Amino acid sequence: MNHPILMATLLLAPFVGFLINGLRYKRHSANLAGVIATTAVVISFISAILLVVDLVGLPPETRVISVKFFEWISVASLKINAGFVLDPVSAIMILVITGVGSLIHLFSIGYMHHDAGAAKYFAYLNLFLFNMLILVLGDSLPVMFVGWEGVGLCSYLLIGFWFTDDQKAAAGMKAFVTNRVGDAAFLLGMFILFLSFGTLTFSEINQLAPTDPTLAWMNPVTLGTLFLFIGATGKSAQIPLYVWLPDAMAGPTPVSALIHAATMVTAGVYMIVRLNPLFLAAPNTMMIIAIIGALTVLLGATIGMTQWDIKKVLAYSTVSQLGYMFLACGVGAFGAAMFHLMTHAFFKALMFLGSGSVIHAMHEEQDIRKMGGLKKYLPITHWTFFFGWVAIIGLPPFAGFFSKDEILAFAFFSPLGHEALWAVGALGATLTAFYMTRLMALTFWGKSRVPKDTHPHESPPTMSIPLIVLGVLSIVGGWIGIPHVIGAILPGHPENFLEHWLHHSIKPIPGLTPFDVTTEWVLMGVSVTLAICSAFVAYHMYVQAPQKPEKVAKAIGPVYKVIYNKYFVDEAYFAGIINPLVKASKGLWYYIDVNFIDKTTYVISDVVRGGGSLVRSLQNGNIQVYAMYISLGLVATLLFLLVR
Amino acid sequence: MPLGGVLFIVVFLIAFGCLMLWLASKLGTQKIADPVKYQSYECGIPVQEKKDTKISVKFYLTAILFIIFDIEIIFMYPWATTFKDSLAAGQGLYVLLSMGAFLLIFIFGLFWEVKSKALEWD
Amino acid sequence: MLSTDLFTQIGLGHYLVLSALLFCCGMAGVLLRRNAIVLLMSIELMLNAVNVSFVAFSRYLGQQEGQIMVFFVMTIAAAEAAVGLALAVSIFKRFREVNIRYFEHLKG
Amino acid sequence: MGRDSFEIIVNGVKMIVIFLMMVQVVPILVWLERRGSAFIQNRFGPNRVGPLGLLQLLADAVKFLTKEEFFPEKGIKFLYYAAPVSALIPATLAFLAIPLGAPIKLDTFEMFGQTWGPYTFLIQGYEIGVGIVFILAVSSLAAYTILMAGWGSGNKYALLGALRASSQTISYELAMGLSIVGVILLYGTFNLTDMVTSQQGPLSFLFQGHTVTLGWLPNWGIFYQPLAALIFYAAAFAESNRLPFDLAEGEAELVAGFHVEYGGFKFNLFFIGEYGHCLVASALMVTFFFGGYQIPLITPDEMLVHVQGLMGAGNAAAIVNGLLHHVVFLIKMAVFVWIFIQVRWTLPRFRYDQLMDLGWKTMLPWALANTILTAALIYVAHT
Amino acid sequence: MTPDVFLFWFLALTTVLAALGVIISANPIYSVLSLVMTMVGVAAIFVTLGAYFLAGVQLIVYAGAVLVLFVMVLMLFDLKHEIHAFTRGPVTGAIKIAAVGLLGGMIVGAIALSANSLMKTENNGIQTVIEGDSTKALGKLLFSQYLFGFEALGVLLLVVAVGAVALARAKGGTHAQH
Repeated sequence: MNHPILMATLLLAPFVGFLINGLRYKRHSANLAGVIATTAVVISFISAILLVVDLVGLPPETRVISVKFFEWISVASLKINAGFVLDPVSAIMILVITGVGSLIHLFSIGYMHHDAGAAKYFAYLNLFLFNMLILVLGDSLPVMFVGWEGVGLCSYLLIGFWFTDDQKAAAGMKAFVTNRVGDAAFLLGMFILFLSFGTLTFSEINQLAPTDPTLAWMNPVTLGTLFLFIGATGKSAQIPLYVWLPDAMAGPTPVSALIHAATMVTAGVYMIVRLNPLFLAAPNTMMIIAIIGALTVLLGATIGMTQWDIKKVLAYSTVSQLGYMFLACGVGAFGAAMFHLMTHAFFKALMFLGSGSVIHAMHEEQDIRKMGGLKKYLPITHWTFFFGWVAIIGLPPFAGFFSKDEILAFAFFSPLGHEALWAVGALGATLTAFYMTRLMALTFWGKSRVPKDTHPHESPPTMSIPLIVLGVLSIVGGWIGIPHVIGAILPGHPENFLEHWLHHSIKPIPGLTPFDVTTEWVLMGVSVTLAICSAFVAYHMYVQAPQKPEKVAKAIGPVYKVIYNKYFVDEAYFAGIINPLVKASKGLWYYIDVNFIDKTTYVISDVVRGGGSLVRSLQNGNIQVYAMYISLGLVATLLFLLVR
Repeated sequence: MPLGGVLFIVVFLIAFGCLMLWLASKLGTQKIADPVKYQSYECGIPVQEKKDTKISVKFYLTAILFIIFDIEIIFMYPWATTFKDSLAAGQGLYVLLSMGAFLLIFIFGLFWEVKSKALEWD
Repeated sequence: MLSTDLFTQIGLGHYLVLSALLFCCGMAGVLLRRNAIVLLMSIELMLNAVNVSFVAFSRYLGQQEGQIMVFFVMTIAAAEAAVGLALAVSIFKRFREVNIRYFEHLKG
Repeated sequence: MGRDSFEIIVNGVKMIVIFLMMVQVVPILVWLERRGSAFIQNRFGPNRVGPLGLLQLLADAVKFLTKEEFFPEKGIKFLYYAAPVSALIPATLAFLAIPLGAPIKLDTFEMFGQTWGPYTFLIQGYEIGVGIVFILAVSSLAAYTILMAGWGSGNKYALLGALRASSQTISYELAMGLSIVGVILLYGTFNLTDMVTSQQGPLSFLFQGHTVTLGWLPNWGIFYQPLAALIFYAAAFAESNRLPFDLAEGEAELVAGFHVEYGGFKFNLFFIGEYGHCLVASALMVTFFFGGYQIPLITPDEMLVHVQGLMGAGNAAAIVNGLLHHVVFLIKMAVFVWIFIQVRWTLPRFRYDQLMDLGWKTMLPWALANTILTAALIYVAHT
Repeated sequence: MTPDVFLFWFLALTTVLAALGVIISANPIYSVLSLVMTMVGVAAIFVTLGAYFLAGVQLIVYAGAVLVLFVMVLMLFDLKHEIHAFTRGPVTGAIKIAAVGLLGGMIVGAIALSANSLMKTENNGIQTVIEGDSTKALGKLLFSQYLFGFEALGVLLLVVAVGAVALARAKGGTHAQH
């Protein structure tokens, strides 16, 4: 097949869907819009599969399909093409995006069928996919940035989808503004890279990246990667810019699943993986990424333990899981990061959709204190959610186990890693097991606390089919990256397929020695045991002895309060950044703008107006007088020419 | 030189016309003064004294459209003379198509005028 | 010198002077007349003056481009006259008069 | 007396002769029209003055000259008198540009004690390279005569008639101009003489590299451009403001159109102008579509050989040959003039809106279609 | 004085006088008729310059079409003698006349001053003057190098046709009385 045509189909199918639904959003019914949008994405998915099949057919060394559509910007030495490139890394991404995207579109048909603005919703969703694909496939930073900004816009639009609610509109704004900070850093990083490398194309940057790492801080590579990483923290909700993600749960639940769990938030991780040779050349940045990632794991997990809103719990869990990916990036395990990105996309999308199903069943109730015992009402949702749960807490042989343990192993063994990082990761896994079990327990198990006037019911097939598919993927998704130690004892010795696949796209960590098999088994056992124990504790606390949690909370009172209030980060931001900024702006407005600039312009305009009223008498509207001026001008010109 | 011939015949014609008019006025019968005779001829009824003669805007609209279409037709003349030469030079299709584009605009204009009822006389 | 050739041989200078005189006549009309239609006619006169010099240059410099330009100028002049007169008719319908000062009302 | 002056005088005399011939044809036409219409309408027509009423013309001329000089009190003097004087100019100028006979090639001859020639004498007022354009240009000036007359009479019927007439003229000028495009495409020239010479001999044309010849048909334009001929002739009717297109005169509503206030010889001048237009239109029909002055299937040169066979070589033969072709031209023209008359007395009038519709919505599109078709056919035939 | 020179002077004189008539006559009808005379004169001057086809076009387009329109519009308006044919204002009037006079004087002066060089170009140019069928050359140029301008003019004419009809039909935009 023709690659440019396939690529164009892949990219433009969602865009066409966006146009169809977006231009006629008042006419299309929810179902029609949903079918159109889903068809568009499925077309995209099919072309993605065809493209990836072609990609597999290429020899591993040159496994790249690049397509250049037209020259976009050409200024002096800056030449940017509207070029797109498909390599093993982006292949994983487009499959995840279009595949999970199709499922979520399908789910949305059922979820949004009662909403008046469904066509608009589907239009936004399609636009999002279009931008996400541009982000993923773009062959240079500016092209990626187009998608980067585009997904930001769609995220804003979809978080504030029910904009008549002030809080939800504000949540959208928060996401947008927070992302702006990151985007500014991203742009700065881009400028620095262009200054030092003279190009913005990924392949060229990666080729030009210095091979020996530099430890200097004020080095363009370090600074550039650092700024890019700050950009990534904005989009991927890491400390310190994670605050928007929990609020983003104001949007429709499938949006949370698609944008704020599976795809957009992983953009930062993806960007770092894309530029992995460059980041490897900046160990300082890598260290910061690892530390930030580890901290975010803990932060997300702890806050997640205390939340009562089913979506908030999942949101903090997402923050925490994204922390794992950054931790992986930070220790140089880019393949592991991609692996976790993929498995996370499966199980977190599954859980979000499951929560959507629950919320749908509970008539828009999100507080888990008012749920419980939903197992018997929502069997499909429960069982699929159950597989998501086992995947995320890292029980072998489910998806999360393989990816998380690979990250932990790298954190331990990698020369860029540290035992402390492994410890934090393992602690995070323990906490994850706790809060996820808590969520399961409070929602599905135990006694029903459902208010009498709500009658939970199982969702329609359009919603349950995606759940089932994702549930299966959550089970088997991890099997493409089975670590060597486990592969060695399994019958048939399955090899680590993912590692092979990414082999040529990802630079190996310098100085990495083969893992010590015994240590690896021990580490694996420790983390799995911790997780299982923690899950049992949680099960005990929330199912068998429901009064215990309160006691524990009281016992650790102040700590609990701090965590429950999300470490007062929002408040701190308000006090430390936003309020001073607002005050300073007001001061600037009053003293500089009103009293100085405005007055100056008034003086200027008064002078001009005075002069104008003098000159106005010349311009009396009589064209013949104008013609006279023209002829006088002619006379003057001729006179000048003659006298000269 | 044709120009001289044209000028000559024009001068001759004017002279001829003037001469004839002069002859006619000399040979004509004597005038019989009668004020009614010199009034405008309006079939015998008393002359209507109206300040503004209402003339339909259509006349002048026709003239405007005439100008425009006339110029477009004039543009075809040099094309028509050179068409066979261009054919011989092997540029036939190019010249045919370039005039085709022009004619398309022409036809569209004509069609629009007919459609917009600018050419209707009531 | 021009004076010796003035009545013996016609050259480019003759046509250019003629063109200049016609142009000045047209300009005087534009500047001095009050009737909008006479104004339009004066503009046509100026355009014609320019055409004369175009053709004269085309002839004496041996280039056909001048004639092409004249062709274009004629077309545009005719288009201008058509639209100008349409405007004049509109003005006349409104004010029953085509004095140029009524065209000042078009401002603002 | 230099040769230049002689040639100038000869040419001047020639032009005046052609003009006078044209003027003299008019009374004959008037007689023909009156007799013809009488014949069509089962009447006698003028038959008292002279044999067959032929001297009626003379009587009319005398009557015109002796009518009372008249000037309407509301008229504008200059325009009122300028209009009839200028009425003759367009038709005459156009007529003089049409080749009326084969050029007479004279060898050297003795006259006034000097040797003259060799000399080519055109039976044509002046040969103009851009003949068609010239004719269209001068006939477009005819509108002023009408407008001056209408405005100068100070009569609202005259004014309305003038407006109608000029509107009608310009409307049909489009169809006429566009039908001529087909003719120009066919001949590839503006020159009328070249057109006539390219119609000589039997019908033969090039098609896809093969020469197709039909020996029994003359190579006339009518066989290539029948539609153009039809449109051209119809438009010529309208341009000369004759029935069935005489809306400008419209006796019922406009009395007599733009010349309602004219009488005597002034009216006669308009009359001559109108007939002049008929003559020009007929002459152009002949030139464009019917081989001009040529005898069908025989070229003028071949004819010259025949004539020389009868009379022996010499200037006399050349002159006879030229005049012979001139007569042929006149005969052909007479046919079309007669059609003018016949149509006038057989067809009813149009209504004004029908007239405009015919011009703009029927003839213009058809002329356009003819142009496109001609270009396409020429393209197909030559590739 | 050869016939060429005589013709030029005759035509130039007629044309300039007619042009003066355009701006001097108080009755717009006479202005138009003078303008017709000017156009005919200009066409004749084109003929003396060898531009036969342009002369014909000049007559057809200007004399035969544009000025007929002028006459018709004047008849439509029925404007007879104008009492105030010229603009008022002695100062601006004086400036205007002075401007025109200066401009004319300077152009003529400039041409007179550069007469020698003009004669030279004439001598250079006279060999390259295209004496043959200039219409065909015109057509070929028009359909090769100036094709875009030609097509653009087609569009312009279309726009003018639409615009003029719309204007003529307008009942009078924002200043409408009714």
